[in-house]
Amino acid sequence: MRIKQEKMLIFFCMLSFFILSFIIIVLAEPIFSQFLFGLNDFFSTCRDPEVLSCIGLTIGTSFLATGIACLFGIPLAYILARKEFFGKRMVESVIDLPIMVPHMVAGIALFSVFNRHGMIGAPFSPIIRFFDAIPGIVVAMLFVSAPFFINPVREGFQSVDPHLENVARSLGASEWKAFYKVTVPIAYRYILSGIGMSWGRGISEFAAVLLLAYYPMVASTLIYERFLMYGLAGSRPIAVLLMLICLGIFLSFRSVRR
Amino acid sequence: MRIKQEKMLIFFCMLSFFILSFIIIVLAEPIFSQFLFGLNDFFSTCRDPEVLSCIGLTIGTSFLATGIACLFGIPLAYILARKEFFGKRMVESVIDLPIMVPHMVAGIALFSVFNRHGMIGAPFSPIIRFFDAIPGIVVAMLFVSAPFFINPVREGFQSVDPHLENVARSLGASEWKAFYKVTVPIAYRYILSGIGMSWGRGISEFAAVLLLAYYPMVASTLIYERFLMYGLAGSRPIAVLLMLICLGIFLSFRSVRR
Amino acid sequence: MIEIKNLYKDWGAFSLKEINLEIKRGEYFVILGPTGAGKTLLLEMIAGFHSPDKGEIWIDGEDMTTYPPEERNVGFIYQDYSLFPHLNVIGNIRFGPELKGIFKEDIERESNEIMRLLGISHLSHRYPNTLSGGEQQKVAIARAIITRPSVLLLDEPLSALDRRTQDLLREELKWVHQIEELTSVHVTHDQTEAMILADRIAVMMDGRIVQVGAPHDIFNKPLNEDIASFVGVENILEGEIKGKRDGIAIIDVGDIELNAVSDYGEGEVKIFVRPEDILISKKMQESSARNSIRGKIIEMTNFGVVIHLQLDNGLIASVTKLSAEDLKLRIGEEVYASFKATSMHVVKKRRL
Amino acid sequence: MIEIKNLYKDWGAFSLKEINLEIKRGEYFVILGPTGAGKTLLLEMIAGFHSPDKGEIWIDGEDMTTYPPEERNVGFIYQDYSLFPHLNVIGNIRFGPELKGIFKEDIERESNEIMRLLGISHLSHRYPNTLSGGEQQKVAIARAIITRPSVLLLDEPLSALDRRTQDLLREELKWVHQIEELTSVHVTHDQTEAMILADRIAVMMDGRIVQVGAPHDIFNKPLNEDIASFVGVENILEGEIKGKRDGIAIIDVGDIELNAVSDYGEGEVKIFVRPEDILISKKMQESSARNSIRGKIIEMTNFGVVIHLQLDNGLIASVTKLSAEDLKLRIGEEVYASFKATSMHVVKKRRL
Repeated sequence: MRIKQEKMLIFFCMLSFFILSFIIIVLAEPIFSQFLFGLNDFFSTCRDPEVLSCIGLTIGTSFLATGIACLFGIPLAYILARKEFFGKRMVESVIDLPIMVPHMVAGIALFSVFNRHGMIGAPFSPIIRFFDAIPGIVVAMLFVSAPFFINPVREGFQSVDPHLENVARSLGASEWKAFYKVTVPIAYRYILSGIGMSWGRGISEFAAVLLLAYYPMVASTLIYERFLMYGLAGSRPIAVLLMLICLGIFLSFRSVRR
Repeated sequence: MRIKQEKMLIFFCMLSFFILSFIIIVLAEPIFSQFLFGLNDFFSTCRDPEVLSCIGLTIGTSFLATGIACLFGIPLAYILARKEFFGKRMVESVIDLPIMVPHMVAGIALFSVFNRHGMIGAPFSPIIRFFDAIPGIVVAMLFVSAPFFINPVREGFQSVDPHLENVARSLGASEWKAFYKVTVPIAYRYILSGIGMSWGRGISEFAAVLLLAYYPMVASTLIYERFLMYGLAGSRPIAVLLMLICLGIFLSFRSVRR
Repeated sequence: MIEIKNLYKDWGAFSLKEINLEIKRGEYFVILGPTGAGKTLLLEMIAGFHSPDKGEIWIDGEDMTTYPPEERNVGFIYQDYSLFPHLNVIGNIRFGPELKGIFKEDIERESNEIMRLLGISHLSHRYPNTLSGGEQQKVAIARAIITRPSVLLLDEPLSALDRRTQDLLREELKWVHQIEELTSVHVTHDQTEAMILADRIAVMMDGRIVQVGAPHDIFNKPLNEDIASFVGVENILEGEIKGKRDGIAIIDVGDIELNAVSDYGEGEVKIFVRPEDILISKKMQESSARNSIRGKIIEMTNFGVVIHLQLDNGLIASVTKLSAEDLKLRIGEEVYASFKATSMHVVKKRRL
Repeated sequence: MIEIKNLYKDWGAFSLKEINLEIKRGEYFVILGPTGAGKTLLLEMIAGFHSPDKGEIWIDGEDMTTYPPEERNVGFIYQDYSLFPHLNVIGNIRFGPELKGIFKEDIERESNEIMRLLGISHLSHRYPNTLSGGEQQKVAIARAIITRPSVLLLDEPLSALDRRTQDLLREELKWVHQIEELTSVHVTHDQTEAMILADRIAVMMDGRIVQVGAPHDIFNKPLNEDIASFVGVENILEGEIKGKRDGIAIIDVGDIELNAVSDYGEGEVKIFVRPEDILISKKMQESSARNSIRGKIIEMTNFGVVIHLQLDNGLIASVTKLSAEDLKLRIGEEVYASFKATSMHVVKKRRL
């Protein structure tokens, strides 16, 4: 006993189907091809110490970048969620900029600032080297992934009713205690989600790392080098392995989000 | 007559200041350096026909990719905003995947599918060439930018109360008319925002374009080539030019968003 | 005229079960029920926003069960006004006629006429977000009636307004209903609203229609205890019919005997008495048509216009401030609570 | 005890102007006012959630104007309950005492005692999102009073509840107030709630305290027309005092003379009469202490318990259904509206 006419929805479903298939095919085809026609290559890649150390480095540096984003981003997200101030919209725009700036441009900018003669690279050169070194990788990842952490965390803090903090204060909590005993535990799903997004974005980065710190090689750089040297056959196994790791991280963080 | 103790907020402001400065310095330093020490290089870059044609190609292909995302993404966004169905969460995850998959991995995947012997590249080879051609650039941009279009548009459709569509129907509108006379006009800010995000993300892409379609060169590839050939001095002017263009697009689209 | 035949719908938290209703042409019909009873779902199904699982909906003699909303010719007014935020008041009102391809001059004349009628002409170029709740609701009414719907469906149209505006708009609704000769179906959880507006009321609970009738019957003769307590019958006594005398039943309630009008023979019954039907006096007022029970006042709650008295025999009565002052009522005082045999409603006690 | 001295605050849409209040220890003090009057802002400033622009707040003899909320020892109850969603009922209730580093055994004993008192012991391990509105509000009360605050602040604590739960919780609030000997400040826009609960009421409008007094004074002797119409005085007559006879003022209202108690000499005045203070009868009831005005019924609106009568002379009276039936009132009928000289409140007319 359906009401007649749902033509629009059927048409919409068809159009939706195309774009979903496109995404699925692009991501699934390499996995299936690899498993069907190059399973041995894949397994030997999984045992290749260079591959494993590159992936380990990628995951580690990205995690470090996310840690730094936590330390500085949680306060910023909280201020944006709670306070109104002059220039707030500008601050919000600044946070979103790393998403909108082309990756290669971000790479040039980071290189320009952090190379041995750069504005930050030069004064720090006696203590810390960014160019072609792990700090360079971390800095590049931090730059591109910071907005992916700050935005969901801010949304999370916004979802916590300020009344709850007020009540906690009236019950005797200092502002610190109200923050870590009420606000943070209630918003923790958003914080986890921000960690996942930021971590994934850090692993994802290629252009900025390519320019600022080609060595030590992260997974993306390694895949590119193998692609240039051995073509698809040499690079796809690593790409598939990295994709599966990212999917794992993505799905496990997604599952905690509402 | 302030209430005592706002130490936490002051401390939070200090931490926030660090991460904001980091982003601002990285983006502002190349612009200032260029304008202070290389203004002539910058102006000659602005007149270099190769640079201009690459930037034109980037903007055009990204716009085309955004157009395709509109055509297929608006229906998908609408269905996700209005309907509950089995597997909805999975569809949502699929849409977010291109954000989470490392850019280089996406590049390998796109190359694997769209190269002359690939699953889609091979059957289409008599009609359309993707590898090292404009369609390849568009496909790469579409893949990475689709989620940036679909997510805000979906949020926009969700913000339109279904009651409004119901009322429009009861006043005599078919489902099509209710959609384009009520839903779309009310959600248009979100759609514009999605177009801006998706366009920006397309211009931004480097890794996938690098693998699938190094030629004809887009802006990012050109910057990379100039960086390899002439170093920072040869690449930064183009990077600064592209950054300013992206900032323009970003800010003008941001200004329409609530 | 609307006929709903044996309608079923399972819709997650809500479900409709075996709905049968007949709403007459020109009637102001109110569906009254607590939140979550499925009232809005039923209204939306009449409008065609959802398909039934089973059953039929006929409007003006035509089976419209499978018709899409745009072919049903119904007007719908939501509690949240649901004005199109991107159109001004005129744009909202003309939305319907413009879709139907009516001549521009006719649309203009009719919309001006309707805005004048509802007193919103001065708002014509304002946008919805600049209007007050009452103004928005008037625009929603104008937008709905300009298409000359055969049925006007109203989903809690007053509940988002403050009391003063409620009073004004309730009058407006009744008046529009009369001059436009509309068949109106109005859904609400507010008893007062239902009592004032309705020609007939259907009480809905848990997805079922549990009683249909004139307002007086619903409020004074509820079919069971659930309905009784929902419509504000605060005195529910248990008793047993002992016999009849001159057509008046003698009911044994604890240690006292009450006289009541009842169709039942002997057996256990429940008796419903509304607090405002109880008269409080200092002297006994016994007669065959009136029962009088002694009690001591144990609580007085001042609600402004009326004062609620809680007696130690379990009865609750409401009296005006004036009579409370005249009788010098105080807590602890002995009074007589009397009520007519006709203002008692007797129902058979259900076996559990 | 709370003293608020000359408090000012500009806060965007709201602002407080020259607030002076003195709330006595153990008092149940209600701040009554329409939405947007700034009531909540005032309450939040007493709690220390906002700083004043000017003025002082003293609690129990100490100037707390610059103290942070956690050092003021106030309990705060919001309309939306504001339970911590990540803690169960016990966790919510023990939140305060645990912060203060009280012995675990003492906390356990006290929280069990309070849950028993409020009848929520069986809910102790449930999470807030599984509780009904009334249950959540009880937990919020328990959480606030376990810390033994010197002042309990309540921000519209009943307005998000249905009527039945409102009645129950209102009793609960009054009772907790009494047994805990709390000083309570309760903010509401509901006159009935204010009348039932308050020891004293402050009426707040547009960021100012416009009248402070006992409930009876507020509702029967409003200082001006705005307050009168807000507290439900529906009859506002204009007249002129002609002279006095035995201490009773003779007021000329249109063509008739009324007797009223008034302190004013001659001059133009406004007279406020509540609709429930008007007695409707068929015969004239004149005396020096009572005024009687003839009028024709032009409208009768049935509100269930009471019926509102609109007379052609402009008066509005509310009568019970019972007396309307006894008097056989019908639209078009001539009746006498009479009211005592003492139930009229006379104020000087303000010059515009």
